[in-house]
Amino acid sequence: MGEAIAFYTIAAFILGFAVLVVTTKDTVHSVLFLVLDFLFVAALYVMLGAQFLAVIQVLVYAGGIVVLYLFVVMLVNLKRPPEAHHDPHRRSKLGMALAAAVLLELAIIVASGYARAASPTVPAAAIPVSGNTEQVGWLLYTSYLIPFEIASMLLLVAMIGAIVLAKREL
Amino acid sequence: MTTLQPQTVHGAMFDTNELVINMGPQHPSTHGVLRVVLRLDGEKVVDADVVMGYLHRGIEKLSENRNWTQIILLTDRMDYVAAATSNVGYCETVEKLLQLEVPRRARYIRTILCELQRIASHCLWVGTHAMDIGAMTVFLYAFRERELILDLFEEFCGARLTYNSMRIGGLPQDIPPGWDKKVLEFCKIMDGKLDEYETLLTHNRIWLERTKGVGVIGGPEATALGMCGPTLRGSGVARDVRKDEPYAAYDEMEFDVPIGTAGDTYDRYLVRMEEFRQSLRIIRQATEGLPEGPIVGKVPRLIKPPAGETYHAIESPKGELGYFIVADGKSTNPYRFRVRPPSFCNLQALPRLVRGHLVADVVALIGSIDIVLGEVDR
Amino acid sequence: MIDRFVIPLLKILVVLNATLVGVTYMVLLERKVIAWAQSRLGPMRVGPYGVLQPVADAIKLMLKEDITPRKADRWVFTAAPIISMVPALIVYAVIPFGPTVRLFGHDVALSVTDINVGLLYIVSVASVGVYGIILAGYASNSKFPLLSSLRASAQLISYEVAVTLTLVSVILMSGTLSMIGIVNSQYNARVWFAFVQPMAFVIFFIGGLAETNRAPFDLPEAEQELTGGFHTEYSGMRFALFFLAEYANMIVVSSVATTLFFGGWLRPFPNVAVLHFLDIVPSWMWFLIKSFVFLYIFIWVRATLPRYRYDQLMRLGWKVLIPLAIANLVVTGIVKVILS
Amino acid sequence: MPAFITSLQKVVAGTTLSLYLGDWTVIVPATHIVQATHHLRDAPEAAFDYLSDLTATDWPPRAERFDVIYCLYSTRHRHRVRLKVKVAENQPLASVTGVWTAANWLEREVFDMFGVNFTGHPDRRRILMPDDWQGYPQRKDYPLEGPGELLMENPLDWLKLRQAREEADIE
Repeated sequence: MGEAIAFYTIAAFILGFAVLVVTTKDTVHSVLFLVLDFLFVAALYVMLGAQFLAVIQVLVYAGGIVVLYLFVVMLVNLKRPPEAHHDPHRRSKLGMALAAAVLLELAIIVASGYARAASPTVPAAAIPVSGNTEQVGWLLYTSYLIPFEIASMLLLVAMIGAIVLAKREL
Repeated sequence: MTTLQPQTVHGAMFDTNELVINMGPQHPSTHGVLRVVLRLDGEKVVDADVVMGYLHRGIEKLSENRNWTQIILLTDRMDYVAAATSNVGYCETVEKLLQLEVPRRARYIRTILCELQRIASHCLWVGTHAMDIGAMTVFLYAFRERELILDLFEEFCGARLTYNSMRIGGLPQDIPPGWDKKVLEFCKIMDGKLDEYETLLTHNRIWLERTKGVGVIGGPEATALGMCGPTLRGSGVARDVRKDEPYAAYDEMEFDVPIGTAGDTYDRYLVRMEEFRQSLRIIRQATEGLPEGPIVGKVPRLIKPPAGETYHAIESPKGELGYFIVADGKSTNPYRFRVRPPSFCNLQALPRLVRGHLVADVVALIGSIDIVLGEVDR
Repeated sequence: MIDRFVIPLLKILVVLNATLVGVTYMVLLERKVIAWAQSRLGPMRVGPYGVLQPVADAIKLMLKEDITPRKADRWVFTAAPIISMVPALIVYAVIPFGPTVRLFGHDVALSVTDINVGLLYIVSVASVGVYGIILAGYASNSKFPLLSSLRASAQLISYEVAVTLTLVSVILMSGTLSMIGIVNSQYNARVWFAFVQPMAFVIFFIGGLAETNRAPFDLPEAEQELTGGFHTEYSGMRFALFFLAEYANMIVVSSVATTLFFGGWLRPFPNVAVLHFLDIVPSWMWFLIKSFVFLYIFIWVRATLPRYRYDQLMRLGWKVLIPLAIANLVVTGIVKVILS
Repeated sequence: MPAFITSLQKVVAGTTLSLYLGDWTVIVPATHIVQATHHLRDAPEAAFDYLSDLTATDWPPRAERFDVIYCLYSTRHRHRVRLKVKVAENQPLASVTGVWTAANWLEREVFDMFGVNFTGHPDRRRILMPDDWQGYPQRKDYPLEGPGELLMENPLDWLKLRQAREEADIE
């Protein structure tokens, strides 16, 4: 019972902040709501018993990536001329249609997903280590090794790309 | 009102905007009321504009309406950390106009006072310069020793900052009994304390990184810019008024003029640190060889130099302190009184020195050229 | 009931208050130690030898006018000092001050809690603290604070990498992320990790200086350059919160250094029975003594060294500390594999 | 007589000489100042590479009321000379910033204090007095009390000044 209350409270906060992120006029405030959102997501992870994931969520997303967002938002001149707000190429109807389609897909997935329980790819018994962090590590370096390496390569490419873009002379 | 406006920097991919910031007139490290307007690209200084005059009291104009003796007091208020040096410079200029012979004892005491003053001024410089770069302990150490000099001056003339310690033709009074012993005692203390400062700074790696290669200026360029004193000598120009155009008793003293090689902040620092030692050397010689005799020359009752003009320079702790005085021979005040302020001329180099460096270097460079705003603005 | 609610609450109360008092006295200690280094006396007026100075400071700061600049971002301006203070305090939740002891008939662990990802918790909470500084600089709507907050955040993010990498070396040694587990593994290994990981310890301490914005890395609040840094526009208690957060962070770094590298609450040579008489000093006291030594070094460094320049700081972080930390990690891993 | 003065007399016509208290003063026609200073800097026997001081004196009843004085020094030969130029109010006088960069601020100060009309100066602004100051304080006819302030209290000036300040504030 208590768990359910906690879950729904946290979920409500997550959704509320997510709405604030997209509706707030001031971009910096919007980024701050995003941070709060991430913190509540981390709380959700704690509830699921995934402390490692929760801590990493705070460390990487709230403490690292959003700081960079803030940098960009603070330093880039976001005051656009008023005519920029009336984009003649804006296709709001198309956007609405796409959003509706996504919502529909989600609804179908949810409706059908409840019918059969999701089976874990790797049975818990196959992991020879105990402990939250150890299990994550084991999975990353066994079954998910290739995705893990691809993701790290992707990050490396992004990093080099950012340097090339930003550096005035190399 | 300033001429500096932020501009857009065009990069390969992005355009960025410059930032114009005001350093001063209320800022902890502009040594008073200097205002530096900086145009920054990120943290890099693109251009700098120096705005001053916040301490302008019109000393030149004031002096044209005071009689010759009253002006001594005004000269105190220019370089207020080296008031005695300004007094000496002014009195000697007037003596030159009057063609007055100053007794040898008075010249010796003037030399001692000038050099004590140089040490006091350099103490303030090393303290604030180190403080600007973040080494705050040196500041208090240097002030501890400056205090001893102020005590010596207090004993000599009763004042601790603005001494009014000279008279045209000599000194207001002889040195108190035992004063010369105390001066020698001070020299002994100072020797050890100098090593203490150098332990904290000279070979400190952070200090080296912060000062080496910062604000490099070559000898010819520095000369053309009118830089003077230790700031010019740091660039390798052996220009010292004490040696080149001796005044007071410097022609009888034995001392070296330290010069730098690289012309950066570190060399200017080394030059000044060596000047401490040379000053102590001069003080020792002058105190030990102090001649007996009168302390005031044959000064006329009414000081009224004949019509004419002259320029006389002395070496203040900051550099060449010149007085250009025009007497009209009719009134008892100077027709034109002009000071060539060393700080002003050194400060002129600041925009040239800071260009291309970072904000943190700006404060290091302001400290390195050692300005006193009282003298810049007069 | 008592074990589940009362004792944890009491522990939180004790730790929180001890921290706040410690922080205020840390300020006094710093003023005193620096004064002694500079042949001064430091505060002497309030109480004997100035021991009541923190009280006077607190009263002064609370009574001061709380100014919000007209063009500041009001909400963010208010939130920023809180954001920097809270992470500095909640970190203490996982720091073990001593082993489990028996008090009034209850087994009490001398730490608020022990979670299995304790070390990562500290790192992640500390990483949130950077928001206080960035937002303070942004919300002040003033150029000097903005420059300063940019410096601060760049500095924090850069040095966090090096510090976290050294922590990984320690984790490799201990095999656990729990703070208590790390202390216990030092007991089992019969050696403090500072002696097997000297490089990691040095990098951690330098990084700690940088992360707490202390000299010689106090660029964000270099008053000689930036007139006070990100808290230029703050006054009164809000300014005090930034100030206290800095000192709280210093205590955190000292405690973590003690726990990870100097055996936490363990007495010197805990396995040598001959030195049993050292146990007369209680375990939490050993912890405090060790932390105090680090705090003293913090102050000592500040009184001695000049300040780095921004680009030199970045060069030191990225080109020296991070490569060294990675090399240290790799060597540790290889040695560990060979030995096992 | 020093060699550099003889050679200067050959290059610049119409110079006048005086020697007082051991200092040489050369009076040069205002139109030839750049030529004279260039010569004094570059001629090997002169080599005046250091501009010690640049200042002015006001002699009101005279038609060419200002003396502009250049105190030169040579770090090579260690000798001095004073160069003097007589200019009238508003009469243009070529700037010597091209010869010695040191002249920049010194000329600004002379402009600020005397109102000497330097031409070709890269940055001719007031330096010690506020930018909106009226009059030139070091002139002999500058009032010692009262009117200097009154100039500022001219209502129109006040309004302009206040408006300028408000605009600066808004920025």
